[in-house]
Amino acid sequence: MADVALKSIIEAALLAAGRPLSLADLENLFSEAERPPPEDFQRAFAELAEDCRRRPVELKQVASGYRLQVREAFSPWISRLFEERPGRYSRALLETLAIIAYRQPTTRGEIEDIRGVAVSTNIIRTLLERGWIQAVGHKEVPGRPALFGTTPEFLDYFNLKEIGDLPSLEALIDQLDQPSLDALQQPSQASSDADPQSSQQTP
Amino acid sequence: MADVALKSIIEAALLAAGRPLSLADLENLFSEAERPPPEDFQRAFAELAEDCRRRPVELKQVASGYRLQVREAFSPWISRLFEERPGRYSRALLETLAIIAYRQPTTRGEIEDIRGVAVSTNIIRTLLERGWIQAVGHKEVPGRPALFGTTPEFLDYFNLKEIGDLPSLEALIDQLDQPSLDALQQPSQASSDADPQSSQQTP
Amino acid sequence: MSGSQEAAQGADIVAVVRGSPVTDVPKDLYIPPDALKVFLEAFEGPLDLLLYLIRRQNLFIIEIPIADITRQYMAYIEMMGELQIELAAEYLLMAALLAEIKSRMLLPKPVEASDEEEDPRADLIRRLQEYERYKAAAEAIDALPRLERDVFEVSVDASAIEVKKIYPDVKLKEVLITFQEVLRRAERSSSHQIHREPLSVRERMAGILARLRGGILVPFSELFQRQEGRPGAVVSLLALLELGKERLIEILQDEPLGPLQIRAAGGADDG
Repeated sequence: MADVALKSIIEAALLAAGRPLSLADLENLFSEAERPPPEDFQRAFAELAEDCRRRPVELKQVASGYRLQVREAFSPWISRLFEERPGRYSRALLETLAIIAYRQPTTRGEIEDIRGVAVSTNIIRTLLERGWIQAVGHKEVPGRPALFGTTPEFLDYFNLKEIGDLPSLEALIDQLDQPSLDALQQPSQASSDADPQSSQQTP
Repeated sequence: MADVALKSIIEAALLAAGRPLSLADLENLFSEAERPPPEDFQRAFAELAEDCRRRPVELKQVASGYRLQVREAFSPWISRLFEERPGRYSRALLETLAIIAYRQPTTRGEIEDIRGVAVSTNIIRTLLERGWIQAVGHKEVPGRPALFGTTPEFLDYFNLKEIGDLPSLEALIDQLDQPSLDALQQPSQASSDADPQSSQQTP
Repeated sequence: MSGSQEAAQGADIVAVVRGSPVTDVPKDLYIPPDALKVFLEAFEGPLDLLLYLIRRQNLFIIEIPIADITRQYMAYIEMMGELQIELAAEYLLMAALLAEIKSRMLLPKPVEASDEEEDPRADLIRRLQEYERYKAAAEAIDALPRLERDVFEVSVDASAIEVKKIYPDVKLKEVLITFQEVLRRAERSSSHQIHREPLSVRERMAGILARLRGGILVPFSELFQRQEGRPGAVVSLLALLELGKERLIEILQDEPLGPLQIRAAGGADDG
């Protein structure tokens, strides 16, 4: 034991455990006969914290003990490790978004009436998280359901100056008979279809 | 970026990921514009490996990429962290695994021919559950038995980069042809309970 | 791990029989009945047992003295039978094979085939060699430094790392196409009428409700923006009327001809 530094054993244990370790946990790495006294542990913690200054991790004391954690400064790179790249949005979500845009303020119940199927809580949450819709109030009916409307972020994302830039309901209904939707790429939406989103999108 | 060393970013990523990262994984921590060339990564790996020499971890390249791992020398303390000692594996399981590793792809029937006894379904299931073996196809004989091979997880677990890193069978045969080898005459050899590993394991 | 087991690990125990460790395999054939079962269970099968018998005599596999080995092997098998210990079929099969090899070796070789005739032991020797090779390979694998026992994967807390969420791209056209599909369905079922209020009125309705959040009272006049001009004022007015009609707002007036105040329906308790 003498030739292996206590701070190295502590570092090894914190790295291998993957959870915070209390002083007692660390003491239990040693048989009773070999267990260093508490002051040695304190000194080793100080040494380890000092070593970490040149490294991308830091020694933190949290409620349940000591742990090593990646420094926040490494977020720009490390966050990419954890990025989830979600697939495309479901059709149900896009329908819900469109109904909210055209029918705002509207409730989940009304959306369900129009779509003829239930709207999952997940869809509403995703749209709220994305910042495209907001609850603007409650409808005074039993249950007081939330009324949803679109946000300025919604307009920004789709490159609309105002909601009136969306094609009118009449225009959409008139085009129902046309099999092709090219007609939808009308001047008013030209901006959206020229897909400036892609440039706008950079995270 | 210039002020943060690549080796620190790699270290942070390997520590945060908790699994081996391939070179591609590490390259993806950077946007295309900022991505260092492969030779910089190679240099950073060398620097990191050098840094680790004074520390309880080592940089290891295994099948699925690079990983930092606690050095073997620390297992006497670290193994006490884990209540459950990882099960020692039975000889039957290890022999089955060895035959699959060295003869892959191979069928259960071939394993039974070599071992001279039936292979229990339990062993195959355990190996599959651990992710060490996988069915890689079927042999075109009556019954179309599954052909088994090892997985990258098997290599990762046994600290190997590729299957060629397994001890060579030829070397093993050469040893065996010397009947005077002490190890081979030991009665203990015949018994899994007296496996020398077992005593080695207790810190 | 119990204390007794730990203590026993020091010695080379072969088996534990009724609590007492057996530290050596008996040199001769006499094995206490209880130990015999444990002893045999320590083998992975007939090949393993044969290998043990051969190696115990410090012999090469290719020199296998078939008569001798067969005798020893049979003796074990018979003892097992006498003790009524159930034997795996493979052991009996091997006994039959050994007996056959032995008998073939005793037969006088036909003169004309003397050179061609394969040693009756050849096949068994090949199998023993192959099995021993994999037995050694298994031991080699077991000796490799392995995760969870010798080396340990590391991980550190990454909660300080801020994770950006990546969202899927959506084109307005996709939204409109799906909405058309909704309209098409609605038209078919025709039970749902989609009102044709101008969009800007609907949005203004939502905007006004957003301003009224928290149940605050807002003066009527503040809901009109001078810079929007006349069209804007019309939109706001229509929106207010529509909201009133749908009972989403309350329009209050303290006294006749006094200033109008607006608040969300449901009053001040509105979160």
